[in-house]
Amino acid sequence: MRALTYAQAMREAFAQLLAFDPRVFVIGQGVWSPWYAGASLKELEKEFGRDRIIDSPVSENATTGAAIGAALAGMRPIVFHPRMDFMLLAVDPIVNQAANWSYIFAGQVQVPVVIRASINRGGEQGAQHSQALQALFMHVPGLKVVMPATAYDAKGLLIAAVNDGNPVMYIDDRWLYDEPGEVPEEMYEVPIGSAAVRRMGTDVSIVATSYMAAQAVNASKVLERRGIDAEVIDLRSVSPWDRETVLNSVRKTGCLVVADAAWKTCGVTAELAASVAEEAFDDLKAPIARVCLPDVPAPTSAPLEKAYYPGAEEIVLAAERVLDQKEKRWAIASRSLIRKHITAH
Amino acid sequence: MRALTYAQAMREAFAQLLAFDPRVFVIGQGVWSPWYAGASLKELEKEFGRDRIIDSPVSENATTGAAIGAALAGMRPIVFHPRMDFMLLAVDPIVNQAANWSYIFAGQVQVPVVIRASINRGGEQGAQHSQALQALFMHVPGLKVVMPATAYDAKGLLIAAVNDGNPVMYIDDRWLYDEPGEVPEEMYEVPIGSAAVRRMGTDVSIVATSYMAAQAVNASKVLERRGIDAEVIDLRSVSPWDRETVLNSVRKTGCLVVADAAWKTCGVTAELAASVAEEAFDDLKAPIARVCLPDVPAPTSAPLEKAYYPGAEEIVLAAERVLDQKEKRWAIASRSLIRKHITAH
Amino acid sequence: MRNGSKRNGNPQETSVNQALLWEMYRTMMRIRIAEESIAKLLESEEIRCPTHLYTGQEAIATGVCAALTKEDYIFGGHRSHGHYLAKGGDIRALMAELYGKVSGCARGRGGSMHLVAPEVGLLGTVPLVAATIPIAVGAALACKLRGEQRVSVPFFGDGATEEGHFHESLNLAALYCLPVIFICENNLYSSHMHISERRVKGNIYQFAEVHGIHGASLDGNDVIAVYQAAVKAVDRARNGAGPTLLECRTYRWRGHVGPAMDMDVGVKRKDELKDWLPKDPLARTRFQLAKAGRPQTEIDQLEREVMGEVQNAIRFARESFYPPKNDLKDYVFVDAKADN
Amino acid sequence: MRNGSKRNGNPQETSVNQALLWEMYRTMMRIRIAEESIAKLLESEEIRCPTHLYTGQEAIATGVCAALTKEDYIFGGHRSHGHYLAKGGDIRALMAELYGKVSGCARGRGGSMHLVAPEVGLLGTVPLVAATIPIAVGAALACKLRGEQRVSVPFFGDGATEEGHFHESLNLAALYCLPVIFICENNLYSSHMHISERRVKGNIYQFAEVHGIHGASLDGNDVIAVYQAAVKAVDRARNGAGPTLLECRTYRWRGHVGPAMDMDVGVKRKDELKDWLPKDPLARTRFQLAKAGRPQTEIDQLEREVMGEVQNAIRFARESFYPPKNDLKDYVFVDAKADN
Ligand SMILES: Cc1ncc(C[n+]2csc(CCOP(=O)(O)OP(=O)(O)O)c2C)c(N)n1
Ligand SMILES: Cc1ncc(C[n+]2csc(CCOP(=O)(O)OP(=O)(O)O)c2C)c(N)n1
Ligand SMILES: [Mg+2]
Ligand SMILES: [Mg+2]
Repeated sequence: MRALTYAQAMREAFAQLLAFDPRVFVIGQGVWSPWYAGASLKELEKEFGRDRIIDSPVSENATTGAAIGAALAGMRPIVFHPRMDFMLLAVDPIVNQAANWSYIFAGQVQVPVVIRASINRGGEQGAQHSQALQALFMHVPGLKVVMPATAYDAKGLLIAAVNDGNPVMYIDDRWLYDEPGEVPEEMYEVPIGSAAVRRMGTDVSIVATSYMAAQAVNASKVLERRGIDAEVIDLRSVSPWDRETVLNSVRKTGCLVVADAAWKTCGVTAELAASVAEEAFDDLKAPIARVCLPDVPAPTSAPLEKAYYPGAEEIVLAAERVLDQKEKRWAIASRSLIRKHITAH
Repeated sequence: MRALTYAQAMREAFAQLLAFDPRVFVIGQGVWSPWYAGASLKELEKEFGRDRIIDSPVSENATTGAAIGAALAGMRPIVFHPRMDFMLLAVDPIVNQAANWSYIFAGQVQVPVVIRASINRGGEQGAQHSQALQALFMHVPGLKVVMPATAYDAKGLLIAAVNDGNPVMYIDDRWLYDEPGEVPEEMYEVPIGSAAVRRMGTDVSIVATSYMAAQAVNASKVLERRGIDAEVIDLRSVSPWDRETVLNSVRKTGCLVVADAAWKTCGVTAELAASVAEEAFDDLKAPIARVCLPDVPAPTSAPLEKAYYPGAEEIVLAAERVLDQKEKRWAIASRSLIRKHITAH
Repeated sequence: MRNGSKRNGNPQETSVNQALLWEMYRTMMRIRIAEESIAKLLESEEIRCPTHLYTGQEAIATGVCAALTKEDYIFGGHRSHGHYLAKGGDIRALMAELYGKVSGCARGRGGSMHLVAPEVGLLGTVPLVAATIPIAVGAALACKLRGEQRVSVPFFGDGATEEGHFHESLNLAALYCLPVIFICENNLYSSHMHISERRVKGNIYQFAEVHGIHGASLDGNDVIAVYQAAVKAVDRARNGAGPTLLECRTYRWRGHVGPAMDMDVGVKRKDELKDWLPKDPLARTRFQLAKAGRPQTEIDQLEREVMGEVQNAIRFARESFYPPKNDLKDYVFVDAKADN
Repeated sequence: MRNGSKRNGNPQETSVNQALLWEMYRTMMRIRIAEESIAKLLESEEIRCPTHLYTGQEAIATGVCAALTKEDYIFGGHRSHGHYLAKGGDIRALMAELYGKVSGCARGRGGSMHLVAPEVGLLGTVPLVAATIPIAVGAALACKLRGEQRVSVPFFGDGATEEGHFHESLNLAALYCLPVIFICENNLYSSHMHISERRVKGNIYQFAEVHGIHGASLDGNDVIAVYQAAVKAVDRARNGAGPTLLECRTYRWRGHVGPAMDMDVGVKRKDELKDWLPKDPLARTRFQLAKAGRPQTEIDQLEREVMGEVQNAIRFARESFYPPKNDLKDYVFVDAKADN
């Protein structure tokens, strides 16, 4: 199979959707410029015309609202926000309108809109140009939220999102744009709500989103060298998320690390940890570890940035910590069992 | 001591702050109208003039931004959003600006703004006039979030918020406006970040926010009649939240119910459950129960509304469920201990 | 609503013949009697959802929708019973929705502030002020991309022009030359606030000019004037000449929300209302009809007919069922795979 | 920046004497040399934060800030080195900030897009387009509530006028008659998009009129014209006559972001740039100074002085320390209890 980068895979999905479905069009800031979208939208406007690839004024609210309106009228628009930070100006159309419309009107009017937002951080950009806000949208019923971590999923989830018929937030990460991966030429869907097991393992489950899923794979290699057999799950969709795959894994390993390169409090890791602690209570052999950003805005200065962003190393440390905790409890439990045994005699 | 209602207590805090601190002013929609704010702002404009009590055009973004700007310039503004739903148009000034300004500029410019938003639901208002969105703001570093449940706290937390010197979201609930409570006449602060133990108990901890804290007190009375001794903690602040009080309680009871009348996924209850499951792992004797709204927008029709909102009854059921789970585990553990004992002989 | 399917860009006759005036009168009467009946049901608390009545503004929805076809899209806000009825929405489904019944146009999920009638082009009314303005622009964009002759019409109040996205929307519509007709119903109030407390100038229609689109201010209580302005705007839109902003000046007779006449949300405004009652759009049309020779008996007969229809609808609503509790979680998402 | 403390509402002399022109020339030169030096440091990747250069627009920040006092507030956006320097911000702290050093004006937390100098009234520049427009309106409201003579000035681009809150802000400022002067630097581009791809009409200043406030369009490369218009606006603001919107037409010489001259973010625009280079605001002022008799030697001397100052600042930045990693979590909140 061919290898494409993550960005190229997105571009292929766009091109195929545009070629295949006349209802699809793209609207947003920077869609005519490589600066905003990297290779992910490259020259689409040359191929499909500026009528269908619309680079918009700086009006996040109205462009998002317009995409929703076009969706209500039967189109399949994809809105593009080159940074999630800018999309905060469009929270009303997304959360009040798109998310509610189907429910309010009992499914009589559907909102088949895809809202693509990029996480674009690092490079000394600072607090207002770095945010990863998936949790805000995961909190809201009526929205689906996907976060591809591989080239294959970047393509397949975009196609699934457009075909879904509901409002889908498609969140990509600029740090992944150049990652290569095998990508089929034909159109295919990656089902929304299904996670992917990237590595099978028995010692500890590592469940991660987007960029952290890629880091988790790296982390598992380090862990392997240290004799730890990690299972790595790429969540792919955060809303809905694949409870079954995650719970089955935790039931097997008894240990869980959740990694999401976003804020901790009320974030994706909070929901996963809370749900797993509830549903796999008796299987957990140690407290769940959450690998996230600190609850601090993004700084600019390079050394502060370096301290700010977690990666494979933090996942490795978290996995080891969880396993230590398990050991410790195991030791205590055995000791007490032995003690009880002795007392019993 | 005098009894005031929750709304009257807020009004008293407003009036005292306005009288005491010339930097304080109020801006927002409906501040001249009882329709929007109930008794909570009653005739303030007559007492303090329309210069300091500013009823604004329908421009949530700019009025919130203006309050932030006035705060930067040394004032102590209180913005009023009569519904959280409308405030979604002001997420950019709140999340991108107010929350970040101190960090970005290393504390050289402070943002002493209070953003008051009301949860205003029920009464067949529907999906866009019902939301309780505290979790969105709890997720964001740089914002403090308080949610008074009593008249006493309604006054004390507002005063603390204005004096705090940082951006504070003050979230009240219309369902509490007529609740009476003892309120001192003088100005006083309720410290942000400290929970209140409303009832001491040993069987199960019930931690709740705002309206659900009031419901939790009712629930504890029902539970008491059924022989269950619940500890009720009113969280009061959700960001930061009082880890110590919550963890101490759970270490004592081993059982936890968290109640928040908002969506479940990535909500306040997710963070509390995740944190407690991590930090009090060995103390928990049963899975944590979360009492929330279903992950569904608010309907209008009265019978659907009734099915939608949880109250004391749901808390009671959750507490009983948790205790059942504990019993069950206790029974299994005892059996296995006996078995081991027998085997050992 | 205009008969016939969408037209092909030929300029439309703007003169109003008696048959059309009669039809518009009937529409206004349906709105008036529905609203006034609902007011009573609000007073008796038989209807309990927050309800914003359209009494006094009937000529605007009526005149505009008379210039549209069933295929055209409209959108509304919190005060949209009139838009729903004028576009041809089923009156029984409206009443049932107010009662929260499953036979309501939104199956009891929306109440007064969330109305829908996709079968006649009403894609939704929602109460976030100004929310449907960009949405209507997007529907117009859909029409343009598909090369249709359809137009898209958002109805909104003077208050909505204070929201930034109103301005963003004018710019998008102008820039992409979209078939959208912005109908601003300036009733002088946004809730309890008079327009002079919210704006320095009384010139909403001028936002059009500065964005390079057509704009006009007109008497919103004159159904003929509204119809004629709408027809011109629709013609321009269908002919690719882009958007129009019409500021229709009017007055709501009842309070901001609920049935109160003289006082609500903290404002007394009896005097102003006294000035506006004589400008009743229905009385004006009745006068024109009488002058044109329509016998009083027919006029009275129409009123009785409409009254019967409204009473029927209320009965239907009363007799309908509430949605079953088990439906609570339905429709959060549609299963749209099917129609791909 | 104008000398002296705030004035008491007496109309200010708008004629520009040579001393003032010389000072403004020095400010422009400082901005120019700083920006062009930064361009080189961006090319060599010694500075790595996203940086939007102000070269070509110097007359605007300079002319406006010359009409202000140190007490007046200003706010900026992503392209604000010029605003920072013109208002009197310390050049060494600017350079250190670009390097991410702890001696930077934001202690290395902000980089180029987040500058601050509260000691001279710059309360912050942030890169969310249009964000500081309502914020500046709020600072003006603070001034008014306190009965001060201070004014508040947001600097923003033509792109920012596409954001709804720009329009909301104009309305608030007009309604409350606030001492705010909106400075729109129309450089024809928003990133890669020419203004004709974003608006139908080229009339940003007309948004003032429709909101009932003063507005004017002027040559943003003419520092005297900018200064004179600013002085008038400041006088009106200080005298309670409310806000002004000035659209200053100009052109940025370098790309949207980074040091590129001819091509960035996907646009080639060599030809346009060729037309604008001769309109260099510095050359124009130099010509005026020479005509007024300022000897060339002094002009050259000033340039050398400024060059030295900028080199000094760069040295300072290079030699400064990075913030310690342990500081990462500081300043999320201020402990403001103290100053209550
Ligand atoms: C975004 C938003 N902000 C505030 C409100 C509260 N609100 C409901 S109706 C209304 C007045 C709107 O006035 P106008 O647009 O003139 O419509 P009218 O009520 O006069 O028909 C307001 C402010 C809201 N529903 N949505
Ligand atoms: C809210 C928001 N949307 C989009 C962007 C991306 N962006 C950064 S600069 C810019 C162009 C702004 O153009 P203009 O206001 O004319 O300023 P100029 O760059 O010309 O100085 C854009 C769109 C942003 N920073 N903030
Ligand atoms: Mg109105
Ligand atoms: Mg520009």
